[in-house]
Amino acid sequence: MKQELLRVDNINVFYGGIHALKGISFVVPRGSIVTLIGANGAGKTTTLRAVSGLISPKDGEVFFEGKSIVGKHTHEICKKGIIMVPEGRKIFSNLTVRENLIMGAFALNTSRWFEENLEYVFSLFPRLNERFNQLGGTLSGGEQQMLALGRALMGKPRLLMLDEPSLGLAPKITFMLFEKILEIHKRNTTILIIEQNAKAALKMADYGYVLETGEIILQGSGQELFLDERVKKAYLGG
Amino acid sequence: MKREKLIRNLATFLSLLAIFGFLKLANSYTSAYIIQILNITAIYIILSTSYNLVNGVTGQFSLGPNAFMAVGAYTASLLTMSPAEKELTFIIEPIISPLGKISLPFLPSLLIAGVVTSIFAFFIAFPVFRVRGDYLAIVTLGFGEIIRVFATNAVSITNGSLGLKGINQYTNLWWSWGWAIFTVFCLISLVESSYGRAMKAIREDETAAQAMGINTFRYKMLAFIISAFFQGIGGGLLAHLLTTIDPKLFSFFLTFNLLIMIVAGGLGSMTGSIIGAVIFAWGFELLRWFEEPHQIGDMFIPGIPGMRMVIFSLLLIIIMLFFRRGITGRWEFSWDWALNTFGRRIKFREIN
Amino acid sequence: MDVFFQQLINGISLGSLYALIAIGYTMVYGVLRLINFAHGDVMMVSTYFAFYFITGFSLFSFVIPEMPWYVSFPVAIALTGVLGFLIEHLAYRPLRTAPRISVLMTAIGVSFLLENLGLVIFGGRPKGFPTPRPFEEIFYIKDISLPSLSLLIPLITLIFLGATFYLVYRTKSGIAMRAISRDIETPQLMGINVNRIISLTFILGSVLAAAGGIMLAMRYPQINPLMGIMPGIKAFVAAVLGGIGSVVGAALGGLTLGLIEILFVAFLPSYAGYRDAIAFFILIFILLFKPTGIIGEKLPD
Amino acid sequence: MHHILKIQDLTVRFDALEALSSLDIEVEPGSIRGLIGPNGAGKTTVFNVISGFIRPSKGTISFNGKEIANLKPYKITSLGVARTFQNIKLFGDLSVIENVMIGFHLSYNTLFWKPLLSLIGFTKIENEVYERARWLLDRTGLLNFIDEKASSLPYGLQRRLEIARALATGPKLLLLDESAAGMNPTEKEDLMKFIQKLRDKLALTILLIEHDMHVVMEICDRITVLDYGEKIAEGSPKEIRNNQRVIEAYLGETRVIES
Amino acid sequence: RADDTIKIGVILAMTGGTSAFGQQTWTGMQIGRNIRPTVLGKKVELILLDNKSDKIESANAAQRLIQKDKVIGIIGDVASSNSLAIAPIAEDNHIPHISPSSTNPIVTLNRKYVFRACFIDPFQGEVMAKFAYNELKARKAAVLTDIGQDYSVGLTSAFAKTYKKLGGQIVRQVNYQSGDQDFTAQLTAIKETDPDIIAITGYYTEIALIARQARELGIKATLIAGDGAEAPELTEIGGEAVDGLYYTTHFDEKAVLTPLGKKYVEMFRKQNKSTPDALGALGADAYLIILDAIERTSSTNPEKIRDAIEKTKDFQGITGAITINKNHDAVKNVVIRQVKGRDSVYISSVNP
Ligand SMILES: Nc1ncnc2c1ncn2[C@@H]1O[C@H](COP(=O)(O)OP(=O)(O)OP(=O)(O)O)[C@@H](O)[C@H]1O
Ligand SMILES: Nc1ncnc2c1ncn2[C@@H]1O[C@H](COP(=O)(O)OP(=O)(O)OP(=O)(O)O)[C@@H](O)[C@H]1O
Ligand SMILES: [Mg+2]
Ligand SMILES: [Mg+2]
Repeated sequence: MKQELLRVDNINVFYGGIHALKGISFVVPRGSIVTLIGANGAGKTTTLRAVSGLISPKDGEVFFEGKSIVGKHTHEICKKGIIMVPEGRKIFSNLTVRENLIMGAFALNTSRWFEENLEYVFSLFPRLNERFNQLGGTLSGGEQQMLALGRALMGKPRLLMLDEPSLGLAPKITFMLFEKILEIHKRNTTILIIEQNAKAALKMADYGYVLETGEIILQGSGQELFLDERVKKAYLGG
Repeated sequence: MKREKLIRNLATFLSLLAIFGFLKLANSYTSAYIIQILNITAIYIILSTSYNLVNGVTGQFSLGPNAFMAVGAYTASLLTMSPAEKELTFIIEPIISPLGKISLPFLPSLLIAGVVTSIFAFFIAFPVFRVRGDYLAIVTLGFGEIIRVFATNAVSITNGSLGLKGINQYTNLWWSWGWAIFTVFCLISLVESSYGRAMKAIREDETAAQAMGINTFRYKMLAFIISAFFQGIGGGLLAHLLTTIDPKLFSFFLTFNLLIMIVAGGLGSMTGSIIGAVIFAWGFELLRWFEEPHQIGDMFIPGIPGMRMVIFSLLLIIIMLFFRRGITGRWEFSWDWALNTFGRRIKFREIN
Repeated sequence: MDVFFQQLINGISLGSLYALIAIGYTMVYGVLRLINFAHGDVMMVSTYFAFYFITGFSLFSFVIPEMPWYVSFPVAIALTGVLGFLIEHLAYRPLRTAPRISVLMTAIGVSFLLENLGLVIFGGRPKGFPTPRPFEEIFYIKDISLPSLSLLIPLITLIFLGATFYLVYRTKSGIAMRAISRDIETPQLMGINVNRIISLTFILGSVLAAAGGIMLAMRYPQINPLMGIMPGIKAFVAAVLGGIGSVVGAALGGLTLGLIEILFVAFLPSYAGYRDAIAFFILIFILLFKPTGIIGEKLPD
Repeated sequence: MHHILKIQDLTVRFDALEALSSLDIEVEPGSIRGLIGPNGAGKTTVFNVISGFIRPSKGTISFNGKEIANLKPYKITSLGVARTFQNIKLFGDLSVIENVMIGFHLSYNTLFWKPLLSLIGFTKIENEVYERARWLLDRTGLLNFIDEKASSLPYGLQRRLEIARALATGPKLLLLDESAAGMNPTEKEDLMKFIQKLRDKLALTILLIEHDMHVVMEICDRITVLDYGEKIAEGSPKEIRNNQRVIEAYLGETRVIES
Repeated sequence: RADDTIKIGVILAMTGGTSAFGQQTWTGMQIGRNIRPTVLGKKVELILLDNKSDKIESANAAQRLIQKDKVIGIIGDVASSNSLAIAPIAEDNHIPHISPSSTNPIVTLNRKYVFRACFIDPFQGEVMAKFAYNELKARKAAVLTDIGQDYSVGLTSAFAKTYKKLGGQIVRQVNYQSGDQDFTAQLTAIKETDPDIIAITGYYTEIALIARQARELGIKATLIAGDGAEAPELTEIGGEAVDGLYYTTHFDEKAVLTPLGKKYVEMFRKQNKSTPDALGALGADAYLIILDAIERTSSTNPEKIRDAIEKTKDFQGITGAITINKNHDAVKNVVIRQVKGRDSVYISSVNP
């Protein structure tokens, strides 16, 4: 078995009185692509937020490379190499594209890496190069999504967590994106992805988990889940 | 459904009766000191709830109620003061001609004050609502200062920094609480109507509100004018309680006080504004304890003048740290809530 | 003509002072979107620090001797930086995720606290600020008087403006400051220690306030616990006039405000009582045409 | 033929950037029109102009024969154009039902002194608004969340709430900006059925922006394709699917993935 | 216990905009009390309530002192605006009220129970004008008025009237507001007219800064001010710039000094290590006037005390021989002094 990079152990998360995650446990092996699927409100986003430290679970544990990271500050967790692309873009609307990308590389100290990575991001999304000095807030929805992804890549992630990365992207770009994700993965980055385009996600993924109202109800390799009747019916659109 | 409404109306009626009874008792059995604070409380309630309409409900961060109060207070006072009193008071420059001769009873003066204030609000609304957010804050603060500076300089209308004196003390518990109850009644009806919802929508997201077909300017204006009307009335009541006014009374510290009432009470909640007003009116008097000398056992602690304000500032910070959304949050008192909370026992008895 | 030049110099001197204070104001605003009502009061405290170091004092049984200005001023400025750090840490940090208005409220609370503690500790009576000799020099060109401070203040303002501009627009921490102003969560996902950046901002803002305060105290050598209120408001006006959040805007706004005030009184001396109103009239007038200030950023929503 | 929406020679400039260049679009009443194109093509800008949030630099837009190009957004809404936003704009701090009740603003706008005078009368109106809002929430599958704060809903449900709210304004033309984003295929299926039902039952005309080709091809009667602010193609789904320019600019090799 | 203490209420601004003046007054008043801590064999207790420099609080405090603390008299405030809020309450409750230093004529106007321990502006302004015209031989005067202070507005009006009557010319009259720090614009405008003297009718807080900026601009005209100039801070802030400034005030050590005055100066020096100021001395006088009245009527009945205060004649107070006239103002000598170095020297006295 592959070595595990991230292990989430029985975490419970509450929003006030709402029990959003009910004892979720899963594992992301090093060098793999793992996907979480589930209906709206199942708790996918909440799971990622709990890992990245944006919310703290009431109980349970999260281990990254064998060390507990529960209760650590988000920026510390990020410095360990866990980078998340948040749901709904969340780009800095008052900063230019360039400055947004600089922020993505905030935790890194070498400017050499910055230049190199910038080239990489531009090759992925040439549109960002065209809009280099435009304010983030005036980009189109899709351009913002590209920026959000590019920004995360600037930080040299070891575990990249993507919350619906294809949201609002044109089919051509979406297709390219998935290819690029595979490419990023080949560069030895582990990936945890939430994707509404479950078909594509399961095709890419080594392993998948299905969430329903805060619980994991099903898991298996990407292939297994893809062929599972229940999954087909509920999430792949018949 | 129908029965519930009956209960609600009955409850409203009974509590009005209770307030009436309480005021009646207060009027005859308590000291003038208590009556003074009760009057101030009522005026603060008028001011804070109407301020809350603009800042809390409509979400427009205005810092200008001191301007409205000033307009209201001066208008009402100049209308009720007797020509003789005016002539005596205006010693630097005589008062301009028609104003010097007019003298009206209290109620018409107050109403005119409210209307004049609303008209003033109508005109300043155009520049004010061209800007948003913190820009709006500074523009309204600016109008407050302009009015104050105007009151200081326009000696033949306001008597400048000498101020007005000898205003009849018409304000009593009936006037102040009558207006307070009327104000709260109007504002709550407004907030719970489609108008109130439109105002809340503007607070939450102006763009989306427009997309809902809401003429945002019109509603902001409406909130502003209604709020100004009551602030004008409040200013008039205050003037006829203190019997003297001058420009210093209407500095932006007055606005800050109102802001503290509505935010510490719970911005957006009328209940919060009322609670804020009550606490503010009584709290300052209670805090005097910190300035009095005390004998604790053998130790004599002399009073330190100024401590009250230090404690007050600390309390304000602490309240905000522990109740981030103010004391009530956005919670609103309602009879349904009261019946649900306290009514269970009653229902139980009914069944038996 | 002489009169006009004299008034121009008066205006530039006053305007630069407003600008200096406004830069600190706008910096804090730029990060937290917080109208920091306590800014003027922090400035006030800095002048008392400077005052006590220059004149010497005794605290409990420690006696601190008089110190020359080139020691006192840096120490006072540093202490004010610490004060800014403490205020942020104790009063604003716990409200990081609270509504903006709540933070504003604690800012008002802090402002009241500093003023009233000042009244209790220092007393309400003003103190004469002992302006050091080198700053008291006055030069004359024909009939125009040029107090050395009138020259020094614009210079210092320029230096601070340059430094702040560089920091906010050219360094990573500066970009982070602007990122934080819109969204406090996402920057953390980039590995930015948000609290650290905010502390830094407050320290710098307070240092700017202190520099402004000491200049103010030397130019108008009278200090009292309420002296921060009006300059605070004026700095706020200046910052908004220029476009709040913009460092250069604040400097421009301050200068404009100072010049307008002085020129208004100069040309209409008998209406000098309307001076404060004029500042606001101009502000409202300018905002009518440019609703986001002279060089305010457009806020996409 | 009568067109409910007629856009002519529409041009929008942002400083140096020409986001839309003399665009012509005509939409038949009762149809579902798809608006697609690469990211940044100007689709949302079209919506922004129709709904009045951006003034065109040039050109005309007529809705039901009335020129609306320079009207205020609230006016346009009151004429019967409703929209959703790509980056969701709900009244976050208000409850789900309140969000929808605000949508009914136009149809229940009493004179303001009326509620002041008669608490009784206005409660009646309130009840009616409440019931209609409930009905809409029921249709959109949000009934379980009625008292929840809008901002606490998960992403997908927020999108649905936006549609419900837009419907509450009583539109004749509905503009949906990527409403299916953030939904999984099953949910998208439901949404598609819902949109079709709306068109049939309420005789709505719908203009929708969507990047999911499955959705677009399935429910749209006609599709307009934009690229760099210009119309590069228009036609039935079938025509568009096989249009070489569209494939080049927009679809790419998607079809490979789809199959 | 209640029987052997006499309670006098004090309402002063210990916080807020005018706290400097309130604190000065309180310091002096306490020294006054230390000089005469008892009357009729009973201990006198001063109950100080802070009014935050605010009218509403002043009224609340007055009610509280009368109703709760049962004081037999009230002293306060410096600012006329606040004294005006206290006065009607004292009047209604038949409690004597002395303002130590509110010079606005309308404070005592038509009031039976309200007095002041100072002269009013017209007299002082007259003295200033006469001194400027006759002694200083100044023919062209410029005037700077603090438009926000009724004291300053009144003084300017009186000064200008007399000065013009004497044949002098007011070449420029400009305004400022208390709290301003920059006066260069006004002063540059004044410089152009090249006056012989500049009269500054505000308080020392601004006078010192005005003097400095005037000298910086190269203005050489003689400066003259009212009693608002008297405070050690004037020279502390003004430094060399105020050297040579003339001002009118209430007393001087070198002029004939009453025994109380001598004692006061001595105690003040010992306690504060600085020169006594006018506000403090007036505070002490207000206190001593009440005590004198109590002694003369041998009663603690407020009505009787009022009558006795009204009959005060040639009371040898701290600031000289005080007589209360029919308008309830204190009538006493005006002293003219000049700043020399860090101190002031006696120039002359003018009898009313
Ligand atoms: N801030 C919040 N306050 C209260 N409840 C919340 C909050 N955020 C999420 N929830 C609740 O937690 C549950 C899980 O939400 P989450 O956003 O994780 O779902 P999701 O699986 O990401 O859905 P989607 O696919 O729509 O994005 C939902 O029931 C939601 O209502
Ligand atoms: N306010 C603005 N200022 C400057 N440029 C803008 C502004 N709004 C939009 N743009 C630019 O106009 C172009 C069209 O934007 P629009 O939002 O219409 O794209 P879109 O077709 O909706 O794309 P997407 O599918 O990615 O949402 C984009 O390149 C965008 O950067
Ligand atoms: Mg989600
Ligand atoms: Mg778009």
